[in-house]
Amino acid sequence: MAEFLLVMAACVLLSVLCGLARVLRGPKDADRMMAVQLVGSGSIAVLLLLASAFGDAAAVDVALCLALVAAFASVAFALGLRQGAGE
Amino acid sequence: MSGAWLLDGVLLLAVPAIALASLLSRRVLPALAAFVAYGLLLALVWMRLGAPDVALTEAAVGGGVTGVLLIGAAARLLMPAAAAPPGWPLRLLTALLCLGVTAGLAVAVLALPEPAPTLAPQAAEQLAATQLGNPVAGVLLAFRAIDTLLEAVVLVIAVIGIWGMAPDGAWGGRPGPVQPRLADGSVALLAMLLPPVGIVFGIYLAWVGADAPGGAFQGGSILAAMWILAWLAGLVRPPRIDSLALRLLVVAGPALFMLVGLAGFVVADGFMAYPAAWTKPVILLVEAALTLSIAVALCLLVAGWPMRRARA
Amino acid sequence: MSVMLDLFSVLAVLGGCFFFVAGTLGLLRFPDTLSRLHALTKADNLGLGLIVLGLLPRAGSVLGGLKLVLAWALVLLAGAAVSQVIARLAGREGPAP
Amino acid sequence: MSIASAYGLLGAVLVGLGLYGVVLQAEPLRRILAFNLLGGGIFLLFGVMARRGAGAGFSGDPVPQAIVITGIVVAFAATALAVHLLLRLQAARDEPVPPEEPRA
Repeated sequence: MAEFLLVMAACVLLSVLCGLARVLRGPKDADRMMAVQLVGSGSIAVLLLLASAFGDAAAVDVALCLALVAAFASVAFALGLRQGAGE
Repeated sequence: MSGAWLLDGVLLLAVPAIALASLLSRRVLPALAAFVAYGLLLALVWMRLGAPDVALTEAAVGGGVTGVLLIGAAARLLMPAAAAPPGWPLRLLTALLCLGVTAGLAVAVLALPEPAPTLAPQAAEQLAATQLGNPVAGVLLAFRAIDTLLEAVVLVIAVIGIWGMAPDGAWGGRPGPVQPRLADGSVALLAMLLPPVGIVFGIYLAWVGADAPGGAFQGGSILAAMWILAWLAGLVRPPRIDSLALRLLVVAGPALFMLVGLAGFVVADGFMAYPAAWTKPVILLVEAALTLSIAVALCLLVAGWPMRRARA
Repeated sequence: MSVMLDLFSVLAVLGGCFFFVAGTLGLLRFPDTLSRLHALTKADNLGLGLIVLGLLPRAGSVLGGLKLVLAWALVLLAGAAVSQVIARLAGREGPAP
Repeated sequence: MSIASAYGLLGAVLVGLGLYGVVLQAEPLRRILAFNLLGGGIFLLFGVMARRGAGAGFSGDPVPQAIVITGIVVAFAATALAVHLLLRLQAARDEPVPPEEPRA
């Protein structure tokens, strides 16, 4: 079971990282934000899978921390875009 | 454990790729987007290295707060028209130099002595005396407390340095640019809903830090992130920098830490030594004060220097 | 009973993984920003949601399970708010190419 | 090769990439960004030392881990100082005439 969860974690990570191509290609800043958002939720999924596979409770705390931080960074990004890229 | 190797392989390829993306992107915003993703992935790497304490710090400080600081600066900085990129000889030379550094480090990593030198057994042996369960907290607050003290002082000095940039008339005013109150419903709602959860989680991290991964830095930086979020949404204003309460909050942690350290001369064996019976309560007290001071200092480091003339 | 629970975990986690992959494909292949946003929210909400659902039987304690659900709730909340902003930005940056 | 060595090589690569950016980026903000990429690599090298020193029931040597935690926070303080210097310089360029002295 642990092995299965780890393979799933690798799949999620790989797929999310392919999505990062959008950070480079854009074409809009909105697309780039989406890719980062996807990396955020993908990393959380990977951490939760790791936590379950290894029975490591600390990984869940790290996942919660990432969830807060990703939300925080996305908001800052949105506000920064509104101020900066507008002109 | 082929599954674990698969995961490691993906991470090992992805992190340099995203660093490269951040370096090579033409505009600054995509570079910053890649940097935030880099911070998130490094947190995963730290988990794989068996260091959840560092993973928490890297996620909160390295990815989150640093990313937000840089995004805020990018929004305010007028980027100069792109200068002509340096010619290819210079680029080639730099690339060779960097390749050399990487190669040197790689050789050093591969040639590390076996068995690896470690202080883990000593830490394990002494940890019982601190009554803590988390070895990293033991190192931070007992065995190498002087490092942590100096590091807390560095934060205070950085705050003073940034305040020192205030223009003549603005000294004593509120730091940072005015954030317009968001009319936008969804983000304002998030800025109101997230901080209560984040504050509980930040205090939780600081509290469990004695026995589980977490601690003053991790908890403090989550608390700071929540205040910064509310500030960005225009829900709160930073206090004036001549406010005595604010200044006391910034120095409370390091000052208490130093006092405890000095008290060690009288009641224990020397500087930064804790009396045996009181070790854990003293450490928890210091950690609580440090959490508060670190949170306030991080907020002030992101907010910046006072810009507008202070009204007397 | 434990076999059934394991089977449930496997299926839910597989489903979550599928939605992540599908969301990424959508993000890469869909022609315009708004439909890409649609794909992203599926990965965020359903992908992570199914994975959390699958891991719940393995959580061990009620507190552990609550933490899993909290992580998902945070992502849902942030995703909902940020998607609004992204959509508005996409609209402001001009019609889709 | 152990997992720790593999991540050590990753750290070495990140240091090289970051250094390239610090040397060649034209915009100061991009340089600060590259400095942070470089820092991530150096911290990772510490993490590898910590991982190799696992023992006594710990998943890593706690001493380098603690040092990295303080290092991350100090790197943030340095970054904040640099970023605000940059913003202050721009503000100073915008108003070449120094603001009048407040009358005491």
